[in-house]
Amino acid sequence: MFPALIPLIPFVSALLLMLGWKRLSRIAVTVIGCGSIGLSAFVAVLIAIQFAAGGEQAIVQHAGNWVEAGGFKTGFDLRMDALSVVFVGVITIVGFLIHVYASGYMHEEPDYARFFACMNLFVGAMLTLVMADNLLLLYFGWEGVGLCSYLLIGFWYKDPANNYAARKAFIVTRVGDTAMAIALFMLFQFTGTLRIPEILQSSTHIWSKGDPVITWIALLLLGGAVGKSAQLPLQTWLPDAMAGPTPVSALIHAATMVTAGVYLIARTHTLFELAPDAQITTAVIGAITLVLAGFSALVQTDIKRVLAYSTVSQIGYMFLALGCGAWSAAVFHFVTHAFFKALLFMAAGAVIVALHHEQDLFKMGGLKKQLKGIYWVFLVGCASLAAIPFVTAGFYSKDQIIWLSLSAAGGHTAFWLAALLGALLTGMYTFRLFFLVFYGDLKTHVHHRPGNSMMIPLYILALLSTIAGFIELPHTLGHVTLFSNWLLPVLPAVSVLHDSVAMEWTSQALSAVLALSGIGVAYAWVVWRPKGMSDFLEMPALLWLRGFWSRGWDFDKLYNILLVYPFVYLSRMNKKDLIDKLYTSLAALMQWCHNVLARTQSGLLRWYILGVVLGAVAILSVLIWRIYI
Amino acid sequence: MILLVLILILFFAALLSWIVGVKSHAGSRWIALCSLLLNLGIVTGVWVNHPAGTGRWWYQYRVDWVPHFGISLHLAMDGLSMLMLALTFFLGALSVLISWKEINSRVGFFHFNLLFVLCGITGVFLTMDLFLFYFFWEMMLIPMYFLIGIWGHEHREYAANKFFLFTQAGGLLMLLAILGLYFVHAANTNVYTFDYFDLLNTPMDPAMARWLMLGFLVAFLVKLPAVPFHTWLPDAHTEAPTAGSVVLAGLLLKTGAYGILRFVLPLFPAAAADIAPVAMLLGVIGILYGGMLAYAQTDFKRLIAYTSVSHMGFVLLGAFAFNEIAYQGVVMQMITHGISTGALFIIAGALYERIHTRNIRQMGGLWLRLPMMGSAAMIFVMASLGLPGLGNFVAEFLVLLGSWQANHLLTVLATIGLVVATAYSLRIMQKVFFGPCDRQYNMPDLSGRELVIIIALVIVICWLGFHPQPVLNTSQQNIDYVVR
Amino acid sequence: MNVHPTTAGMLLAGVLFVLGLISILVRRDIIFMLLSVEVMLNAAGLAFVVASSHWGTADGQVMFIFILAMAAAEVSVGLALILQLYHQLKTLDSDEAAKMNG
Amino acid sequence: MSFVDFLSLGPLITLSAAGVATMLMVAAWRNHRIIYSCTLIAFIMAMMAVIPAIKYIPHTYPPLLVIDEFSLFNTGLILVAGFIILLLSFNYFEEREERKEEYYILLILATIGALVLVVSRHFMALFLGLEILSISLYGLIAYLRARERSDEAGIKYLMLAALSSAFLLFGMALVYAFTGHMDFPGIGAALRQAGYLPVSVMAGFGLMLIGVGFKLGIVPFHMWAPDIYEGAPLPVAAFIATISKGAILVLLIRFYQDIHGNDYPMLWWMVAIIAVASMFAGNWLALTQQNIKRILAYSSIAHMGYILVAFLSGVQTGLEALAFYLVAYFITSIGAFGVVIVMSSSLQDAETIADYKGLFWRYPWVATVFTAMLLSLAGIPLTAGFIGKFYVVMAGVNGHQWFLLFMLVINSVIGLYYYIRLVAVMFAVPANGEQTTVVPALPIAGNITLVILTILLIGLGVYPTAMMQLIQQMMRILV
Repeated sequence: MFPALIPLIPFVSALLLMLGWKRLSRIAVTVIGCGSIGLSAFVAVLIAIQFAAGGEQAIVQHAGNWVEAGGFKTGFDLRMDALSVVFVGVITIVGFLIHVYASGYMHEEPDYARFFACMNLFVGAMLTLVMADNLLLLYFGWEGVGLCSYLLIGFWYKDPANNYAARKAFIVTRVGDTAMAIALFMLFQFTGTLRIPEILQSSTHIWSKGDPVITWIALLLLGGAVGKSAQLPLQTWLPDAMAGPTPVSALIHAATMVTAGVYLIARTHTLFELAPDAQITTAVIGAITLVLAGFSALVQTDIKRVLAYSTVSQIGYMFLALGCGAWSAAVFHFVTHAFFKALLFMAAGAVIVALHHEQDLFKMGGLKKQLKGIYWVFLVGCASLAAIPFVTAGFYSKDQIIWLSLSAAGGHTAFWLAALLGALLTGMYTFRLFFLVFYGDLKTHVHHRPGNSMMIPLYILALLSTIAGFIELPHTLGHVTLFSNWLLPVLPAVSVLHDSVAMEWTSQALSAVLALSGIGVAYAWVVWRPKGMSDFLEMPALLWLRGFWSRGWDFDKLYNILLVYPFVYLSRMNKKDLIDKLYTSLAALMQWCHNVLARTQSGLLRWYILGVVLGAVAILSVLIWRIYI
Repeated sequence: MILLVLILILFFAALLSWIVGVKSHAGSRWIALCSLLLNLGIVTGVWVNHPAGTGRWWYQYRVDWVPHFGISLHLAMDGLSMLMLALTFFLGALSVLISWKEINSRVGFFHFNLLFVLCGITGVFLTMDLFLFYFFWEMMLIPMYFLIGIWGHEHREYAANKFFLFTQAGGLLMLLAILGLYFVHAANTNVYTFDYFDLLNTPMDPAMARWLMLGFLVAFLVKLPAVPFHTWLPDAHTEAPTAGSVVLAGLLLKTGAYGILRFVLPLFPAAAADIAPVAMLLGVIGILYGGMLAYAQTDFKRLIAYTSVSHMGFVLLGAFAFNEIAYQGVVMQMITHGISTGALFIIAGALYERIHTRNIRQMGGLWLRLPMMGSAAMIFVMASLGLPGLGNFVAEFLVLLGSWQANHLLTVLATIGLVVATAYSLRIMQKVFFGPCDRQYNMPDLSGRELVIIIALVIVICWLGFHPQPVLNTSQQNIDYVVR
Repeated sequence: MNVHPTTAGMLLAGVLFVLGLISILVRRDIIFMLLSVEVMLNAAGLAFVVASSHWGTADGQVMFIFILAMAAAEVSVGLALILQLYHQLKTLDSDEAAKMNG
Repeated sequence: MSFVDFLSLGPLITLSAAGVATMLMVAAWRNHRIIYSCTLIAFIMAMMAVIPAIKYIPHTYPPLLVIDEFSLFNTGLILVAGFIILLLSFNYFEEREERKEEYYILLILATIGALVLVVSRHFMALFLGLEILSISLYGLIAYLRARERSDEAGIKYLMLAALSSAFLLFGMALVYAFTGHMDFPGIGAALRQAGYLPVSVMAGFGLMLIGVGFKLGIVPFHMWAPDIYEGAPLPVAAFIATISKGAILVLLIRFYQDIHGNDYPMLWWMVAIIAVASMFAGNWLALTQQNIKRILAYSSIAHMGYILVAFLSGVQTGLEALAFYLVAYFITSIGAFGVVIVMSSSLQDAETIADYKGLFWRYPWVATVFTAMLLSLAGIPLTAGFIGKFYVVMAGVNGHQWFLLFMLVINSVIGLYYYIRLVAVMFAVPANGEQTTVVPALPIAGNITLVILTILLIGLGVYPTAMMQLIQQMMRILV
C-alpha cells in the first residue's frame, strides 16, 4: 500500500471531472466525486491499520524528486505517522460524508461537475498538506487548499459579493503564507533542509531554548497558522467565506482546512517548545480569539455566520491548547470539532434548503415539528458544541483544554478564565441559534425535505460526535487515554504542573455549570421571555455594542483604513505612472528646443549674416579671453 | 556549424515567407511555422543528446568577420543558451499560430518581421563576440518596431517610437562600454579582440570596471525592464499585436536578463558585487511598484504588462544575490515568466478578437460563455501569483530562498510582493471572468487552434512546476561558472 | 608716434574689413550688400599685399591678383542673380527673399 | 612639366579638358543626351585616370599641390560621388523645361574645384579650388530659373559664401603675415619654430575656421544649409551635401595635420565646441521638420558634428574612422537624395513628408531603399552608417573623449526620433479610403543607381573589412 495513493486518488478524479466537464452525466460525476474520496478513505484506513500493526515511527514514501538546486533538495515525500493518520482519517471520512451530503445538496446545481472537481482537488491538496514530509510539499498543499477555498467560496461567480469574499479569503491567508514562506527561508538557512523530521531533530542542537532566531521562526510559522486558521489578527476572512455553498463551509471552513494551522503547529511543536515566547503568543492569541469570536457569534443573525464565528472560537481553543503545550488535547478537539461542526453546518444547510435558501435566523423558527430528523441531529450537534457534560464528545475535548489551560506547564489562570468565559458564550450562542431555529412559531413554510443522501451522513456524524469523546477521558472519570497514547510517538505528553483531582473536578464542574447556564440564558432569551429580553437588548448602548460585535469588532474597518484604502488609493493615484512623466517632460523639452532654434531659421539673409558674424565675434573673443585674461 | 544553421534557417525563412506572402497568405504562415518548428526540433534534439563530456560549451563555431578589429563570427551554446533558444522557438511557433486569424493584412511582411526578430534574438542568445552581440541586439529592434508600428492598436506609433528610443539609448551606452572594455583589454594585452572568452577576467582598475559595468547594466535594465526604465514596456505591450506582445514579454525581456547573467556578472564580478545591493533594491522596487501599477490598470494588456515589470524584478533580485539557488531561480523565472505571461497575452488577444475591447470594466461574467478560456486564464493567473505546482512558484521560491541568504530585508519586501501579486492576479479573474454578465455576448469558446496553443502552454507550465529538474540540471554548469 | 608700417597696414586692412562687415549688416539692399562684401575682399587683399611687402616675397601680391579676378567673377554672377531676382520680386530688398524658413 | 606630373594630375586634367570640350560643344549644338553622355564619359575617364596615378604617389608639385594616397583616395571618392550624382541628374532635368546643357558644364567645374581642394597644400591652391567650387555652385543652385526659391537660394548662398571667403582670406593674410609662408608645411614649420601660437595667427586660424565652417555648414555658420537644400535642384543639393563638404573636410584634415593642430589645445577646444553645438542644433532643428530636404540639411549638420568627434579624437583610428564615415555618409546621403529625386515629379519635388505617406505599399522597393538610407543615417546595423558610427565611437573611446562621446550618444538618440519618424510615415498603413492602385513608373536609370547604392550600403555594413584596409593604407602618410 502506498501512502501516495491517498492524495493521488482525489487528484486524479478531480482531473477527470475537469476534463470530463459537461460531457459527464450527473451520476458519473457523483460516482467519481464521492467514490474517489470513499476509495481514498478506504486506502487510508488500510494504511492506518498497516501502520498500527507495523508499529514503526512512520511510513515514508518517496514519490519522486521535485526541486534540486545548489544544495536545496526536496521531493514528493509522503509521510504516515500517528499525527497524519488522525488528520487523514478525519479528512477522508468526514470528507466522504460531506461529499455524499453534497451530492444531495447540490443536485439542482448546473455546474455540478465543477463543484465536485474543486472539492476533490481540495481533498487531495489537504491530504498532501497533512502527509507532507517536507515543508515545501506542505506549502504546496497549503496553497492548494487556499486555491480550492477561493474557487469554492466564489463558486457562484455571478454574484460579485461572493467573488469579493473569495478574494478576501485568498489574500488574507496569503499574508499568513508570506510569513510562513519567510520562516521556510530561515529554516533552510540554518538547517540546510526542509525535511520536517530532520529539522525537528537538528533544531535542538542548533538552537538553545529561547534563541531569538528560533523565536522568529516560530512566530513566522504562527503567522502562517493564524492566517489559515482564521485567528487573530487574520480572522476576518472566515465569516465572509460563508458565501460558498454549505458543504464547502462544512468541509473547508469548519472541519479541515481551517485547522491546518493547528496541524502545522502540532507538526513543528519542537520549534515552539524551543521558543517559549512564541508559544505563549499562541496561547494568548487563542484565548483572545475564542472570547472575541464568542461575542460575535452571540449577535449574528445569519445562521451560517453564527457557526463561522463559533468555528473561529473553537479553533481558538485549539490554539490555546497548543500554546499551553497540550498538543494532543488540541488535536483531540480538532477531531471532535470536525465531527460536530461538520454536522452542524450540514444540518444548517438542510434547514436552509428546506426554507428555500433562507439564512436569516429571525425568519426561521418552529421547525421542530416540520423537520424532526434534522431537529434531533441538530440538537446533538449543539449539545456537543456547547459541551453538555458526560454525553457529548465536545465536552471531553473542550474540558480537557479548559483544565490544561490552567494546570499545564504553559497554562495560566487568565487562560483558564478566558476558556471558561468561552464555555459560557458557547452555550449561549449555540442554543440561541438552536431555539431560534426550532422553537417559537413558524415564520417560513418548509417547501422541501432533505433526502437520504443528505440525512444519512448527518446521522453518522451525530453518532460520531457523541461517541468520539470516549476515546479520551479525564482521569477524574474513567481516565481513558487511547488518543494521547496513540499520538505519543509524535507529540510529547503534556507536562501537568499541579495535578490535583480536586481542582480538576472544580474546573470541570465549573465549565459544565457555565455551559448549562449559557443554555439557560439562551432559553430565557429566545423562548421563555423573548419580549423582555428584546426590550433589554434594544437599549442604545447595547444596540451599538451588538452592532460592534456583529461586525466582528470592526476589524475589517480597521484593516481597510490601515492597509486596503491606502494601497488602493495610491495605486489609483498613480495609475498613469508618475515616472513616465519624467520621460514625457524630457520629450517636451526637446520639442521646446526645436521650436526655439526653428525661430532662428527665419529665412532672412541678414539673420544668417548676423549668425556668421556672431560666430566670428565669439571665436575671436574666446581667443582674446584665453590669451590676455 | 549547427548554431549558424539555426540563425540562417530563420533568416531565409523570413525572406521566403515575405516573397511567398505576396502570393499566398497561408503559404507564408506555413513557412514561418515550419521553420520555427524545425529549429525547435533541432534544439530539443541537441538538448536530448548533446555531446557529453564537452564540458560547459556544447557547440562552438568561429570564423573571422572583421579581423581588422578582432571581430569574429563566434557562436557558442551552453545550457543557458539552449534553454533560451528552446523558449524562443516554442513561443515563436505559438506566436505564428496566434496570428493565424488575427493578422490578415500584409501577412508576408508580418512574418518576415516576426522571423527577423526571432533571428536577432537567436543571435543574441548564441553569440560570444561582443560586437556581434551588439549587432544582433540592435538588429532585432527594427522588425520589432515594425511589428508594433504597423499591426499595433490605436497608439501604435507612439508606443513603437518609445520602445525604440529607450532600447536604443540603452544600447548605445552598452556600445560605449563594449568599446571601453575592448581598449582596456587591448591596453593590457595588446590583443585587439571582441571575443567574449578573451575579454573574460580582463584586469582593470575598479573605477573603470564600475563605469563599464554600468554601461552594460543600463542597457539590460532598460530591456529587463527595471524601474525607473520601465515606462516603455506598458505602451509597447499594450499597443503591439498579440504575437508582438508575446515576443516582447516572452523573449525580448529575457535578452536583458540573459545579458546580465552572461555579460555583467562574469565580465565584472567585483564591480557587480559592489552594485549588488542597489540592483537588488531596484528589483524589489520593481516587484512592488509594478504590482501596484498592475493593480490600478483597467486595460487588460496593460495590466499584464505591468505584471511583467513586477516579475522581472525577481530576476534582478536573484541575479544579484550571488548564489546558486538564486541563479537557478532566475533561469526558471526567465522561462516560466515567458510561458505564463505569454499565455495571458494570448488570452487577452483571444478576448480582444471576440469582444473588441481591452477594457476590463466592460468585461465580466465571461466564464458563462467561455468556460474553457476561463479555466486557462485561471491556471495562468495562478501561475503569475506563484501557486505551487506551476512553474513560476519554483522560480520565485528559489529566487527568494537564494536572495534571503544575501539580504534579509529586501527578501522580506520581495515576499510581500507575492501578496500584491495575489491582489492583482485575482483582480483579473474577478473583473474579466466572474461577476454578472450584463452584456449579451454570444461568442465561441476557444477554437481548436487556440486550444492547441493553450494546452501546449498549460502542459509546459505544469511540467515546469512538477518536474523542473531537467531545466535546473541544464542550467547547472553555466551557473556553477557564474558563481565561481 | 611711429608704428611699424606692417602693423599700420594690417590695422588699415582690419579697419576696412570691419567697415565692410558693418555695412553688410546694416544694409538691406542686395546690391549694397554685394558692394560691402567686395570691400571686405579688398581689405583681405590689402592685408596680403602688406604682408608680402613685409616678407619681401611676391606670393601675397599674386594672391591679390587672384582675389581681384575672383571678385570680378563673383560680382558678375551675383549681378546676374540679382537681376533674376529683381524680375521676380520687383525689389532689391533682401528681406523680400525669405520664402524659405523654419 | 614631366610625364609623371601629367599622369599624377590625370583626373584633374581630364576633367578640365572635358569642361572646355563641353563648353564648346554647347556653343555648337545643344543636345541634352549627347552632352550628358559626354559628361559621363569624362567622369569615367577621370576615374580611370586615377589608376595610373597610383603608381607615382607620393608626388608633389611644390609649392601648390600634392598627390598622395590621401588625396588620391578622396579624388576617387569625389569622382565616384560626382558620377553617381550625374546618373541621377538626367531624368531630373529631362523633366524640367529649362536649358539643361550648362548644368553639366557647371557640374564638371564644381567637381574640378573640389578636386583642387583635395590636392592643395597651399593657400593659393586652396583659394582657387574653393572659388571654382563656390562660383560654379552659385550657378548650379540658381539653375532652375523658373523656380523663385531657386534664385533666393542662389542669392543667399552667394552672399554668405562671398562673406565667408572674405573671412577666410583675411585669416590667411594674418597667418601669412606672421609666418611668411602660404604652404601648409611651411606654416607648420614656422609655428614649430616659434614654439607658440601668437594671437594674430590664432585669430587667423579663427577667421579661416569661419570660412571652412561655412562650407561644412557647422554651427554657427549652418543657417544657409536648409534654405539652399530646399531651393537648389536636388542633384545640386546632393552635390553640396557630399562633395563640397567632403572636399573641404579633406582640406581641413590636411591643414590640421600639417600645422600639427594637436599641439595647440586652443584649436582643439574651438572645434570641439563647434562640434557639440552642431550635433545639438542639427538634431533639434530636424526634430519635427516637415520638409524632407530641410531634414536632410539639418541631419547633415549633425553628421558633420559626429565627424568632427572622430577628427578631434587625435588618434590614427580617428582619421580612419573619419574617412570611413565620409564614405558611408556619401553613399547614404546621395542615396537619400536619389530617392527624393526618383520620387519627384516634373511639376515639383517630393519634399514634404506627406508625399511619402504609405510609400512602402505603393513603391515597396523605393521605400525599402529610403528606409535603408535613413537607418544608415541613424546608425542601425546591417548598414554602412552603423559601421561608420561604430568606427567613430571607437576612435572616441580610443582617444578617451568621453564627454564628446556622451554628447554623441545623446544626439544619436534624438536623431533616431526623426529618422524613425520618416520610416514610420513610409510604412503607415493607408486608410481604406485612399486608393493606391495607379502608380506612375519610376525612371530606370534612377532605380539602377539606387540599386547600386543600396548594395554598397549593405555591403559595407556587412563586410567592411576591405574598405577598412584600403582606408588604412590611405591614411598611413598622415602620421
